Amino acid sequence: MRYLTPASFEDAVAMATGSDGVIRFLAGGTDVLVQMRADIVTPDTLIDVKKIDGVHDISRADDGSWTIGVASTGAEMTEHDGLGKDWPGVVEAMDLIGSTQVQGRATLTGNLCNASPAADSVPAMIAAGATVSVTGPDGTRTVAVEDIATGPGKTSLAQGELISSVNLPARGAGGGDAYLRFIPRTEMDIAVVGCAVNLRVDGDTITEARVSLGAVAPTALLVTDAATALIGSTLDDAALDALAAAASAACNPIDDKRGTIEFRTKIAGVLAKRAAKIAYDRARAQQ
Amino acid sequence: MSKIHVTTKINGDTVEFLCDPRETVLDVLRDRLGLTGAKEGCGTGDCGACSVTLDGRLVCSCLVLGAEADGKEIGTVEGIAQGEDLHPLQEKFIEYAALQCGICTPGILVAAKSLLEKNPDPTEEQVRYWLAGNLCRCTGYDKIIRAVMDTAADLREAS
Amino acid sequence: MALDGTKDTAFKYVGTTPERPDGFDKVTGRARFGADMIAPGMLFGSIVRSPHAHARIVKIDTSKAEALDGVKAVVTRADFSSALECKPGMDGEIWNTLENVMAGEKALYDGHAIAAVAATSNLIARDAAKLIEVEYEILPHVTDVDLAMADDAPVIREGVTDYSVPKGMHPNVVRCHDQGHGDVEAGFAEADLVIEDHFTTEATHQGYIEPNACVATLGADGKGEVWCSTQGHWNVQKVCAALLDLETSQLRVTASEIGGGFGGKTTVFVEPVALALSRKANKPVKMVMTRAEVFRATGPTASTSMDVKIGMKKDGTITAAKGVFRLQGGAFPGAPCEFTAMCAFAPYNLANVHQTGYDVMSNRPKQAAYRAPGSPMAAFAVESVIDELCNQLGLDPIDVRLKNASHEGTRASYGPKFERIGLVETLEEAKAHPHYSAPLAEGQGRGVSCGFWFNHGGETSVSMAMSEDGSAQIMVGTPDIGGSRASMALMAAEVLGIPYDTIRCTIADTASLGYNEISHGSRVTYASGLAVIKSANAIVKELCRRAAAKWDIDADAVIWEDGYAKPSGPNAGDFEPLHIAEITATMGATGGPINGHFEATPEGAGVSFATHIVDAEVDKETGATKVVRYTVVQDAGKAIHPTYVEGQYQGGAAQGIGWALNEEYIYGEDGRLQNAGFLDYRIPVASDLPMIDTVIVEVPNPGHPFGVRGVGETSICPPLAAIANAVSAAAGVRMRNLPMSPPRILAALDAKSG
Amino acid sequence: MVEVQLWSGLRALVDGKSSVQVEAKTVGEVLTGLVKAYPALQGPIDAGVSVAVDGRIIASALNEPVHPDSEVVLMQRLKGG
Repeated sequence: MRYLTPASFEDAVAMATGSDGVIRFLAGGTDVLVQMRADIVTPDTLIDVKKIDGVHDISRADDGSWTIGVASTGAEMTEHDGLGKDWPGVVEAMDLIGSTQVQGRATLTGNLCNASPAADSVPAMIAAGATVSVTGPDGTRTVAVEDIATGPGKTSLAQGELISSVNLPARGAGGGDAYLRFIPRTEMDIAVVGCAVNLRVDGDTITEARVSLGAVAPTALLVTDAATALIGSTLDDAALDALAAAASAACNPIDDKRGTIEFRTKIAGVLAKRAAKIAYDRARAQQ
Repeated sequence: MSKIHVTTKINGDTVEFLCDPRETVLDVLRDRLGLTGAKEGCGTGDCGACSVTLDGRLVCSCLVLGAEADGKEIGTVEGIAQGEDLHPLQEKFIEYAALQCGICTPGILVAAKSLLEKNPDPTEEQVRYWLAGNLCRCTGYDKIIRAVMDTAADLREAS
Repeated sequence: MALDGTKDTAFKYVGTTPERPDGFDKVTGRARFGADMIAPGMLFGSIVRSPHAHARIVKIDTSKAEALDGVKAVVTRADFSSALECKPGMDGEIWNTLENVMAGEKALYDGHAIAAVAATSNLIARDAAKLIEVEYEILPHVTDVDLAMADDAPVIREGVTDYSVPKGMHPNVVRCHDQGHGDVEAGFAEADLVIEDHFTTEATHQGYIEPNACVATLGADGKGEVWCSTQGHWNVQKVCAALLDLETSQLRVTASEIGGGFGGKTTVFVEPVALALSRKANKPVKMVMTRAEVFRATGPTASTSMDVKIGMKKDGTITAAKGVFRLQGGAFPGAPCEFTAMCAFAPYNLANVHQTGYDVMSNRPKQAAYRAPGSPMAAFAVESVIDELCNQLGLDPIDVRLKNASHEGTRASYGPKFERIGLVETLEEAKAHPHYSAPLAEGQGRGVSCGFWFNHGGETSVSMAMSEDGSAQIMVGTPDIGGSRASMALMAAEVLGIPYDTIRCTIADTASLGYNEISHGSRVTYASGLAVIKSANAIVKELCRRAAAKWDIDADAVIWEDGYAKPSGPNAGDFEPLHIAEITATMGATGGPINGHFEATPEGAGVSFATHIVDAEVDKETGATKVVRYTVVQDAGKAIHPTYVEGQYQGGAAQGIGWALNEEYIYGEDGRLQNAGFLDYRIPVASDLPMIDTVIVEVPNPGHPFGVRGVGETSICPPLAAIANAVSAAAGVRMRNLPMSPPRILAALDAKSG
Repeated sequence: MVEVQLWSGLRALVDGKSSVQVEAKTVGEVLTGLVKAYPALQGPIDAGVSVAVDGRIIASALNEPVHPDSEVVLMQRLKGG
């Protein structure tokens, strides 16, 4: 295995396009190293992006939008002064991944590119309307987060392409997001179901909403029916029931060691309600 | 397979080593440098027995490549005591019987020290969640949590 | 053997809580565990394992691995003893061990060792293992206990079944234990309420954090050394010698610090493989299992399928009890079906009782001991039925248990009459504990359960030596799995009358002390402790003799008190007391070194009981359970080091919480283990648990000089049932299958409401 | 003579009896006496037994004494984790 440390994204792209065999990019490494250890993947070339300028930065633009460097860790996101005020759901979702130790390494970008349907940060990013910048041989393009993973372990990134930043939109007034996951223990588990809700209110009425589910389908889902159930409501019981029904209806899960189809389908509805209540309270407090 | 030359600081000392690009910091510490204080319980970041600090940040050394340590500072359990003086956490762990078999102890001490440096007055819940990545199979955690809480109280009083 | 009876005088050292002698090394990282040994020139070993649950090994091609630069040896079954006889059942235990350590004709489970390689680095060894090509003929497999007993189940191995199995059962049923007394049918007829129910538990792993590891050296001269993490190094010596055709005494085995065992390291897995590789390469070989290997190829517990029927009168009197316990123990005989059966009803004084256990083979790794092997599952089934009887009859669960509790003189469900036991005392303490009367919050339930374990004595040797300065060293042969070095030093301090910290206790290697049975059966503080006391007594006798010689009086006229030899009374003479250090300072000139030793198989271990109280909270929307309060009440006989006794109580409870709620071996339809890692084999983490309260009851064991009973194992007997009872109360539905994972709880709630 | 109580799984081997009388002064003599009276007991005894004498479980020591009035119960061999 070759270990390379490019100084720029352009260098990284050149290294990737110039290498044969299995290539992996290394950000936090909390998935790549585990896969190497378990002999699931042994890359021929490992390209460590952490020495590229600016990859550890978390910055807020004048319009209120956020750019998060690809090597920013969960711990750095949690410790950041402003990010969690604007996007508490995204930060919480990242913070739920693994242990304190894993938080010292794990990144949003890695979580996304690992393309696990159960990745915690991905539903939160999708609900938030996040995009990523993808740099490749033909320059840089912007892609919605929900368009990156195409199936378990698979992404839409072409050979030689890598994510060069994560972009969160401006929060704006009356907005709030939340992410909840279900795990059997209190920590150290992979989500059996994850649910993120991001909404905006005007007074008590929900005017915008995005709902995303994780671990209930081959990729994280953006559930428009669930959002529709919320928009125009004051999060009354009828809206919550409609939300839960829409969330459960969107599920296409599998039976596995972590949960059953029935369990995941039901829990998706439960979590959607609970996450919506938190997001709603946060949104109203942001007016 | 060509080896990578790495220069790093471990517990304050400059150390150079050659490693295979696939080797982790844990592999290097244990098999190349003879620093066997960090333990391998899983090799996949699930048990915390290999906890070290990397530039002051708590990490699992099994989830960091040796090559990544170049230019960094690593702190291990071997660096917690100062000379012949144990760190208050180490003393309290012995006093409270917060260890039985002791295999998780190095990782828990590194993690607990990192917590107290960040938060000198943690609640029981904060201690439990901070240490959730450090598995202990012997104690049921009771005495570990008490030892960390009481060390924190002692350190606050002393400062 | 003659025992001293119970000492009821006040203790000076016993019962205090000094710091553990291994503490400093363990907090500084210098303690050396199995994988921490480095031998000059050592190689690293790696094992090739079967990906199939059941397969005939057609061909193994090692040529590519052998050709890899850095590879020094490859071994397969052909490199082990061919002299061992394949015998049916438990008689062939050594052959079974060989078959488990390195597969012969068939791979019997996912993870079964097929070949091994030693190379100059760990990475090369792993790479080489991947180059070993194995051709398999895949056979039908079975991993479930009930399916393994069904008529159409594939046979794991023909001819293993012993005399005890009733005719007509499937050949996978290899042993049966049937026992009882009275007339259960008549007993059920007397009852006002009879409940019969079916229960299952999944296999769990001891989950020790330190993977199995060793460094081994063996030369063509037949002499070898092993450094390994084990609960019993004499057993490693014996088994490895047999598997490699060595003279037992030519193999010296040293036990490292052990990073958790809980029964799981009473076994031998990597040591013989490392020795075989070392013999072939003529270099030391280190072998360290990966975590996945630990889960796939060491010994979990048996999984169970159980039927329990109990009859009760309206006043709470149990009229009869009957249980059938089926244990799946993997691809070899040995599941502890007899212990499950014998422990099941032991807490209760029953006129009519009948229990039957079956040992069933399947395509899983050979089960190994785990803390009171077989007992926790039995308690889960039995104590759940008792709880349900109490609920339906409107009776207090502790009152009912007190009414039926076994005590001195009652006939145990497993046959003999009990000696002095402390079950009633634990129940009374539990009833009086504030926890039992504390109000419960909305959504919470409370459960109680009793638990029982036999404890064990076993072959034991101890040697003790005085130094000239009056300090003492102790050599014991039982690896320290729970702070026993401190307990040994405390007991020696008590007898010798010298301070605790002037005594150093070491775990001797197999070349430095006589035979010692494995540290199992909660035997160490009991058996090694008894031997320490007897060794110290021998030293005291010699010290008195030296004092008598100095004073020129009869040795019988000297007594030993608090570290001093004294004349026994005015008639003996008027001499200044002689301190121990004054005697040892001149020991070379007054008769030679002063040592004590003792070896025996002490047979008074004394059974023990515990009662646990648990409060649990269930989220009825998700099925998630939280244990909110936990109290352990257990009889320790006499707590030598009370803090370490508490540690055993808390550790057993925590492991029981894991077993009850989330831990399980999950096999796919392909017969492969789905969760061979700490991510999906979910042992409790710090944020899962509350503080665990403890009450140490001390009802002295008449079989130990200081009254000690083993404490390590009994603590895991009540939790499964106590938690199940609490969860069932909180959820409002009886939980009969462990683990009570959220999907199971939600499914039970749905079934009830649907 | 000492009366030795057997677990019920052994009854098929001893003409359906629940106990057997043997001449014995030690645990070892109890076992040899049982096999002498009922050779079919050899297998189960070889597979591992303990003997409870007056409530004390003798796991393996054959030299432990038994008396004519002792309560003697044959048990499966005890070990632990």
